[in-house]
Amino acid sequence: MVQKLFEKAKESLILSDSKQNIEVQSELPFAIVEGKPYTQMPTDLYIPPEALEVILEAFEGPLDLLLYLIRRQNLNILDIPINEITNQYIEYINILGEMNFELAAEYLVMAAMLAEIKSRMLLPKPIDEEGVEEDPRAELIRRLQEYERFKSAAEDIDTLPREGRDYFLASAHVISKQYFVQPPEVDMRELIMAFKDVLARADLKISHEIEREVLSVRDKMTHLLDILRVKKYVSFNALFDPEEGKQGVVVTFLAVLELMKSQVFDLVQNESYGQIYIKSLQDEGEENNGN
Amino acid sequence: MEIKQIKNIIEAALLAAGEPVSIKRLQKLFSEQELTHNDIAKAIEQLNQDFTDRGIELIEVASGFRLQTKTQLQPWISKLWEEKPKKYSRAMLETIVLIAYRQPVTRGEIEDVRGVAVSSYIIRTLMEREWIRILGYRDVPGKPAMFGTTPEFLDYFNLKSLQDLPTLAEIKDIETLIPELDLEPKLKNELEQEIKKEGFLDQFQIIDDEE
Amino acid sequence: MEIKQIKNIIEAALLAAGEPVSIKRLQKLFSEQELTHNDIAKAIEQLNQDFTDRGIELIEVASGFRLQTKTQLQPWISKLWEEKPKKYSRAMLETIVLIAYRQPVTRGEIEDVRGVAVSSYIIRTLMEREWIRILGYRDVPGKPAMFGTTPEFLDYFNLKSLQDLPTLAEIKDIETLIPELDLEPKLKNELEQEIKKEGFLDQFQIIDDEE
Repeated sequence: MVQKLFEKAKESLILSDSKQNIEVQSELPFAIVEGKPYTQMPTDLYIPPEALEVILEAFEGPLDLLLYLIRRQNLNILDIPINEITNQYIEYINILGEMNFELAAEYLVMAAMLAEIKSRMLLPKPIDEEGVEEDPRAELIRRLQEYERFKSAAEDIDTLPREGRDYFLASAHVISKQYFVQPPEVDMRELIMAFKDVLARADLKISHEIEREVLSVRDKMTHLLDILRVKKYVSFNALFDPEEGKQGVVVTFLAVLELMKSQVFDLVQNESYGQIYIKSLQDEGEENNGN
Repeated sequence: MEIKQIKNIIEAALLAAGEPVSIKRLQKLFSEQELTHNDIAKAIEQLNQDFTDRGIELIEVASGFRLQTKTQLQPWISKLWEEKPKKYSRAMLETIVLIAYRQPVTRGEIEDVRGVAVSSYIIRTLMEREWIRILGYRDVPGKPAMFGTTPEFLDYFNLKSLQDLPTLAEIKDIETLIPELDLEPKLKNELEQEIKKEGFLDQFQIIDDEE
Repeated sequence: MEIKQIKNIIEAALLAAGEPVSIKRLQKLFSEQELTHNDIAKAIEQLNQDFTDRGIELIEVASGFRLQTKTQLQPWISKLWEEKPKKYSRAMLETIVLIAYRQPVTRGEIEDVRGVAVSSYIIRTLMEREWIRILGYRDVPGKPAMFGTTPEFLDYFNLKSLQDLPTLAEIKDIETLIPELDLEPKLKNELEQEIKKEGFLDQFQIIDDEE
C-alpha cells in the first residue's frame, strides 16, 4: 500500500514538475520548460555556501530569495518546480542555521511552507466545489506575485527624481523674515457681548451712569477734542453748527460742559460781552505721553 | 560650453547652496570643462544683468556670491510668514467697547468700570491697530490721557459715526432676543449661524420697528 | 499691478519660502491687490515659461509650487557638496511603497506582504522624515496603528498626488513583468565566477544524494 502510494506520488511529481528528474541521459532534454527543451542545467541554479552570506544580505527575506531562485531558472512564476526549489531552499536554511542568522526564523517559516506544499503535491490533489483541482502552490504563488509587485514598485520609486540626488531645492536669501502679525477679526456682536458683560459686572452706580450717557454727547466731545488738538484756541461760537439744528446745539453745549468738568479746557473772555474762546489746557502732555 | 549653460549652472548652484558661494567653489563645478576664474567672473557679471528685471538679485558678500530677494519686494515677501491672528481677549474687547461708548475716557475710568487694571499691552495693541487714539490729557494730577476711537475703528465696523453704535436699549433687546448666551456652546453656534444668515442689521431693524 | 511685478513677487516668494507654497498662500501676499486664484495661476504659468531657458524650474508638488534646480544640471550642482546623496535600503523603499499604495496599512499587513518583520528603525526613520503618519488605529486586538503617507513624502519624490505614483503591476501580468534581479553587477559577477569554479552539477548531485 505504502509502496503503491509512493509510486503514485512519484508519478504525479514527474508530471507536475517536468524539470524534476535530473537522472536523464545527457543527450536527451532533461527538462521541458514552457515547451522549451533544456539539455543543460542552468549554470546558476545553485548558490555555493561561501557566497550565501553575501547574497542573503542582498535579499529582503524568504519571498525575495524564493523569487530569485525561481527567476534564476527562467521559470514561469505560475509554474514553480516545488520539489527542486524546496530542496535548494532547505539546503540554504541548513547553512543559514549554521551561520546563526537572525533572519533564520522567517526563512524557516518559508521552508516549512515549502515542505508542506511539497508533501501535498505528493498526494492526490483535492477537488473543490467547482470541480477545479486545487493546486497546493496557489497560495505561495499569490504571495510571490504580491510581493513582486511591491518589489518592482520599490524599484520604480527609487528611480523617481529625488531631492538631494536628482534635484535641489532653490532658495534665496531673505533680508529679514520679520513677522507681520495680522490683527484678528472682530465682530460687532463680540463687542456688544463684551459690553453687556462689563455692564453686568460694574457696580450699580457706574452701570446706571453709563446707561444715562447719551452717545451723541460722547461723540461730540471726541469731535471737540479733535478740533482742539489742532487749534489750541477756538472761538466758542465756531463750535456750533447751525445745520445740526436745535438738538445739535444742545448736544454740543452739553459736550462743552462735560469737557470743562473734566478740566480739559477753559473758557476765556477778554472783555465783557466780548467773544468767548475755548482754550486748551493740555499742551505739554501730548508730546510726552503720546505714544 | 556655452555661456548660457554656464550661467544656468551658476544660477542653479547659488540657489541650491543656500549660502554664499565663492568663485573658487563655483570653479570646482566645472572641473571637467576647466573654466578659469575669469570665465566664472564673467558669467556672474552677465547673470547679474539678467536679474535687473527679476525678483532676485545677485549680491557679493564676504564669503562669496549669493542670490537674495529684492528689498523692494519685502512688503509682499514678509507676508509669507504672517502669523494666524489670535482672537482678542475678553479684556481687550471690553476695553475697546468702553472706549467707544465712554470716550473721551481715561485708563483709570476704564479700570473703574471693569473693576480690574487695564494692561499697557491692551492699550498699545489698540493704538497700533489705530482703533483708539489719545484725544487729550485731563488737567488733573498725573495728566491722564483721554482715549477715543478713530475713524478707522468706525470704518472697520462699517459705522458712519459713533451714533450708529447699538444703543443700550438695543443691547438689552439683544439679550432677550438671544437668550442662548449661557446655553450650550453648540446651540449658541447654531443660533449665531442663524443670525448671520438673517443678517445682523436686519435684526436690528426689526427691534427698532417694534419699539 | 503689472504681470511682470506679480511674477517677480511670486518668484521671490517661492525662493524665500524654502518650502512649497500653495496658490492660496501666494494669494495672501497680494491681499491689498486682491488678486484672484486665477490671476496667480496665470502668473505661475507664465513664470514657468520664463524658466524654459534657465537653470531652475517651477514644479507643482503635493503641498504647492516650488522652484528647484533642473535635473539635467545634477552632474554640476552635486559637485557643490563632497557628500554623496544617501541611498535608501530596499527594506526602506519596499516599506514606504507598501504604505503608499496600501494606506491605511498596519505594520502586520506590511510584514505579510514582505514576508519579513519590519524593523522599528525603519518605521521610526520614516516617521522622523515625516514621510508617514499614523492615520488611526485598527479596531482589532492590539489596536495596531494604521500608517499613511504625508504630502512631504510626495514632495520629496516630486509627486503631486498619490495617483502620480508609478502604477502597480497587475497581478496577472506579473510573470511577463519580472525584471532582472537587481543585485549589484559586481556581486553578481563574483557569484557567477564562484559558481563556475565550484562546478554546478557536482553540487547539485550532492543535494540529490542527500535526499
